[in-house]
Amino acid sequence: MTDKISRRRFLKGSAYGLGALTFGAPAIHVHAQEPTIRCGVVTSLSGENRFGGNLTRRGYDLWAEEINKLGGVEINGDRYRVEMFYGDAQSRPASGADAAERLIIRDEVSVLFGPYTSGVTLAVQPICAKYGVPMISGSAESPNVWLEKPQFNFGMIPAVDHTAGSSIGVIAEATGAASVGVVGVDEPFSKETAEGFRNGVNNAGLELTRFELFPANADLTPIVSNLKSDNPDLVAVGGHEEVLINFINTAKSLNFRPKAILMHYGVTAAAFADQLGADANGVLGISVWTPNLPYRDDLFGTASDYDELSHSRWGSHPDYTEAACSASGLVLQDAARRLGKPPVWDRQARLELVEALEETDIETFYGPVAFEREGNHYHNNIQPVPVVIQITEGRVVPVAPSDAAQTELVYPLPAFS
Amino acid sequence: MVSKLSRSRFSGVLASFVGLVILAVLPGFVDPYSLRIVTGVLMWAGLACAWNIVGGYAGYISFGHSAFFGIGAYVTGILMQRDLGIPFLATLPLGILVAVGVAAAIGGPTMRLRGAYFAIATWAFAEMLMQVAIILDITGGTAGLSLPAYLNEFFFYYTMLVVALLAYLGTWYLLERTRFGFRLKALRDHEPAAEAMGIHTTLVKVQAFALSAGITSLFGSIYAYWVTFIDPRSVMGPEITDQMVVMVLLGGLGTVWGPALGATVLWLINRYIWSELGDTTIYLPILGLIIAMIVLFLPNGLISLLPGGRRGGGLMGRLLRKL
Amino acid sequence: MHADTARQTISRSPLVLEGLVKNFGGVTAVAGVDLEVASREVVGVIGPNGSGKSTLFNLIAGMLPMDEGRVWLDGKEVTGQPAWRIARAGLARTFQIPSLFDNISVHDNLMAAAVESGDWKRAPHRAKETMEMLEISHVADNLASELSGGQQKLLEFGRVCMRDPSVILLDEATAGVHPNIRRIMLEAIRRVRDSGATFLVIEHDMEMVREICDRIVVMDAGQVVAEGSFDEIADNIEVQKAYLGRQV
Amino acid sequence: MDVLLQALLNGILIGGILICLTVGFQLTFGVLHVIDFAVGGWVMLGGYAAYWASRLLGIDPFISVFFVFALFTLIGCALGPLIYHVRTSRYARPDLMALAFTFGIFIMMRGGALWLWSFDSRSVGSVLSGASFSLGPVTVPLLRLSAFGMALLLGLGLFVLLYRTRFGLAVRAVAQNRDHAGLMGVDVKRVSAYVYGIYTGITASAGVLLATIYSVNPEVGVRYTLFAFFVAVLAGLGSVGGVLVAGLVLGLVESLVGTYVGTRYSLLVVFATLYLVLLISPKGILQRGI
Repeated sequence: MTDKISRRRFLKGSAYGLGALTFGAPAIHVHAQEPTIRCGVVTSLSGENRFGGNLTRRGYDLWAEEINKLGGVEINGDRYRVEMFYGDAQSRPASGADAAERLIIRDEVSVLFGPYTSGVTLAVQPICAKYGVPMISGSAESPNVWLEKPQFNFGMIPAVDHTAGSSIGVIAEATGAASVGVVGVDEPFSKETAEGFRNGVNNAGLELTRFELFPANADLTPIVSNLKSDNPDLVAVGGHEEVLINFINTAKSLNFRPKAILMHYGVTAAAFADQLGADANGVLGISVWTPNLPYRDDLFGTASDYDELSHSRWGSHPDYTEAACSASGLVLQDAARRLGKPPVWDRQARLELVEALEETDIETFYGPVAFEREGNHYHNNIQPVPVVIQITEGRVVPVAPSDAAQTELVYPLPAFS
Repeated sequence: MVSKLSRSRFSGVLASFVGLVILAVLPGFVDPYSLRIVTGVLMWAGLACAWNIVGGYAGYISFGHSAFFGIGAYVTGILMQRDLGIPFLATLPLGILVAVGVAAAIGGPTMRLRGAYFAIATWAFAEMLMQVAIILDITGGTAGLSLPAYLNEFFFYYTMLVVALLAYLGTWYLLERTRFGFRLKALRDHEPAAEAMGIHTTLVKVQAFALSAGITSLFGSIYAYWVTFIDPRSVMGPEITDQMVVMVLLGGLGTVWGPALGATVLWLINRYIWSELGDTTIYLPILGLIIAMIVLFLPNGLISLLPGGRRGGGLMGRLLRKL
Repeated sequence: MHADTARQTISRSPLVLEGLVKNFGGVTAVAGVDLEVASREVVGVIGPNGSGKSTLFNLIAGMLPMDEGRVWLDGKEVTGQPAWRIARAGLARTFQIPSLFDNISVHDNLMAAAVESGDWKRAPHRAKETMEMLEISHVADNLASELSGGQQKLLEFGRVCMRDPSVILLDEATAGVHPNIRRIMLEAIRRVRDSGATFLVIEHDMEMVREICDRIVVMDAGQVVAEGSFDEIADNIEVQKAYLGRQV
Repeated sequence: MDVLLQALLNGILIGGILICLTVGFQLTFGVLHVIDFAVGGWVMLGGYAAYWASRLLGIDPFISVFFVFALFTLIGCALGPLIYHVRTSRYARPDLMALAFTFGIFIMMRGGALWLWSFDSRSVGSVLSGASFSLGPVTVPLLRLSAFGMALLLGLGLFVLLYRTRFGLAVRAVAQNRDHAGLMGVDVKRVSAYVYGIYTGITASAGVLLATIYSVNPEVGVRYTLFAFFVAVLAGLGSVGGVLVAGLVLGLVESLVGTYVGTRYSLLVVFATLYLVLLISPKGILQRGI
């Protein structure tokens, strides 16, 4: 341990002086007695996407803590502890790339846990390819991440084009809503969500009263007023948590209450209901995971066990992002077991690990995980079935489709309290 | 006097030579991550140099340079898409051309504004352009553009190095050794008096603006190919400009080498605390504190730490003499 | 058009002004000034504060747009042209408040003055000569902002010299300076005149006016109220009126 | 017609929000000549103060706003001398160094808020949250109306302060000419510190209202800085009256474009308007800027 720290100190300290840049010695690889599985987390801890970024980190950390309680990941009967290293992508692609290369070179991680947001993911993917380091993205929901067929990246959550569209049909079926207004923030994920909603409206043969995107910094009163004058049955909003909170506040202040409001992403995070209180009730969302699902695994137990564990660890109930990120660890665990090689993994071993990851077919508390091998969702896990949830008494409750529903979907919504 | 001059010139040449050799062989001695950081330093140093032409030499504080960075990035990004497949190096002149064209077109009317009005007008222009990039289809909108990945860190290091060196040498020659530099400094210090000397100030300002825009665009192009992914926020957002401005101010406004010093120190501090303390976000307030402290204690920029640094040109020689 | 050709055939004087008028809002600062300055002549412009002298200079130099009137430099009309074009046509000026390039050195100030005129290759040599003539060689490397008030006046005149102009407008070139600097300035003005330049000078210092001016123009309320040699002007009742007020 | 009326009202009320953001900034620019990057940071901190007051102590934002004003005025008065020091020292370009200084402060605020108060967006409830009344076909949100009221009050208050008090006289003297004011016996440093304090107080109070209308998180300040700068410059720097006009113009542009052209283009048109107005009228919309 001390060896390693002093080596890292030496490297880091020296490399920043001009002298070190000149004479910087090639690293002498001295490892601690017991090899560990070194994992890097590249995610946006700061910047505009810090919300989702920090949630992903919670998910990854929870897995690492739990597996280390058991002594680590089991490979060929031995257990190897997991060490986590972090790189803040600052919501900027270039910082994400910096972080990935730093984690791989300086911290010598063998696996990356992927970023939040597609931009950073797309900038990190080439670096993974360069060093042959597999990356498991607990939260990359933009479909364009998978279009490039990234060899080293694996996504846990079905891309949003896969989830958003189908849910509109499900809701229409459950409620009889006939007209839909779709709006979304003009930023990658939210825009794709809105487009997914639009496709869903068209596929379900519903009336699309409005499709509009708006800039991230714009005031919401114009768009809410427009929606109000259209008065569709269902309003679907693509945005991140801040915009969704602002949307509800603005709608309430303009006394606009459609029969149903559907949102994605962020409504399933505990913070949403926590911040909006009673106003959050009745909002519909899409989730690929809820604590009520009947899945389980050996590490976390059932989905509801995970929910409790995460709640006691972080003080709030997890959403599907956190769950998917924790499940990323399970996927790694499983692939490492099948790889059957103890760490440290060299490039060859990592390439074999990628193959092992491709063959993943496991069941976790998060649900079944298997990655696509071809098509537009290459390396994306599209096993999870999206369910429609509704915020009820501040909790996330599945309401559709009928086989997953726990309570009746409230429709139309009562007036704001 | 004469011997002193030639001696400082000699040591300047020697120092430059030693510096060049170090930079040339550096990739053989450091790991790829360090090289990435140094590549970043070179990029920011080059950008700071470009901004300094307008901000430091012409005295016009532009908050809109991210527009030109974005233009370069997008020209390269769009032309290198698979259906067009234009080679990287061929996109560079086109990026410069577009940036210079835009700068020349808006420079005339915009540079009639002064001080904060000019600053905010350029910022508004950059925000406008970013909105355009968000709305257009050819830019990929907010989903951005992925470029074909070229995973050769040496290529990017040496490209940045060559372009940054050319930027600095070009700026040094143009601004410290030719009439153009005198014209710029004259209009910076007193525009009516410069006009009274027969200097066509509007033309000179626009030339400086276009030159600065061209260099900025060049780095935008290289950035796009290097990072392999661009979107409106990351290449046209105000953070790019803010970084350039602060690096120049902390390095030494209106000096040739101040921006290089500011960019180097600031970017290294930035990446260092980011990597050392990046497990939590405590590094952000620390970064802010460091910037504020530099302003409080080094009002003339980091370059004032170096003897005689304020004059800029002779820095290299003086540095060497000190050793 | 006719007047134009007529004027050109009549006079090839370095500086000709015809009917210059400038209003600021409702106030008339310059109310119809005609003036012709002959080659190598030094004409002094005197008058009380607010009589329109500095505005007149700004009109000639193209720094203010004029409402009416025309200006010829060396027989070429420059009316309405931008300041830099008029400067390139052969006009140089100083400002009432020294307008140096503060953040560059004395030497560089002189160099900056020569960028648009003359032989650039010879500019360093000429800058050296100019500094010697004005006795400011010892501060060549100082920033302009570090100079004393008098030295700043000298440097501003030096910048004018570097331009090799045919017409020079001096706005209070010696106001409030040390006698020694005044002497240097005076000599320099004479030398520049002898080498072929024409001067229009705003001056409050009557000693100075007497020593260098061939002819004197008195302005009041934007108009030329008297013209003549120093002695003629000294006795003139209009001048006393202008300086002492209407009640005389 | 109904849509138009609602759009006009929305625009005016957005204008009110922009005015709240900018009024204090305008005052401090007029006196200190500092382009304060941290303006959005003060808004953000004010919002957080209201959030914690509401969350921990159960105080409604409409009450805590007074405490927030007092608290941030004190903070501003404490920080003011430092800004003044940077702005008036013998630096090569003190105005720019002051800008860099506030830039550093702003990064500290953002980073500090993120580090201390975590990453999520906070919504601040108040008695008026969600309340509205109908005026014919138009729905008037009370919170936004109160922000508009605050904008008017701030404008009026500043007018009274500047033109009807001794302190205002001193402020105007300093704004006219720092050196002359000093010679006339005005304690320039103290006046500047107070002005900075008033500015931070006003801006943080605006932050309280904005947090109730929208929400607050560590990154919101960036957006508010942008809009405060833009409104201030459109108004003509230092012109408090111009802020009222400029805020309303930008608010109406955003709302009308959003309603009739498409929200996607609203900010594009807002920024284009700003840019073009500046080209035509270089000292701000009323030509009264310094």
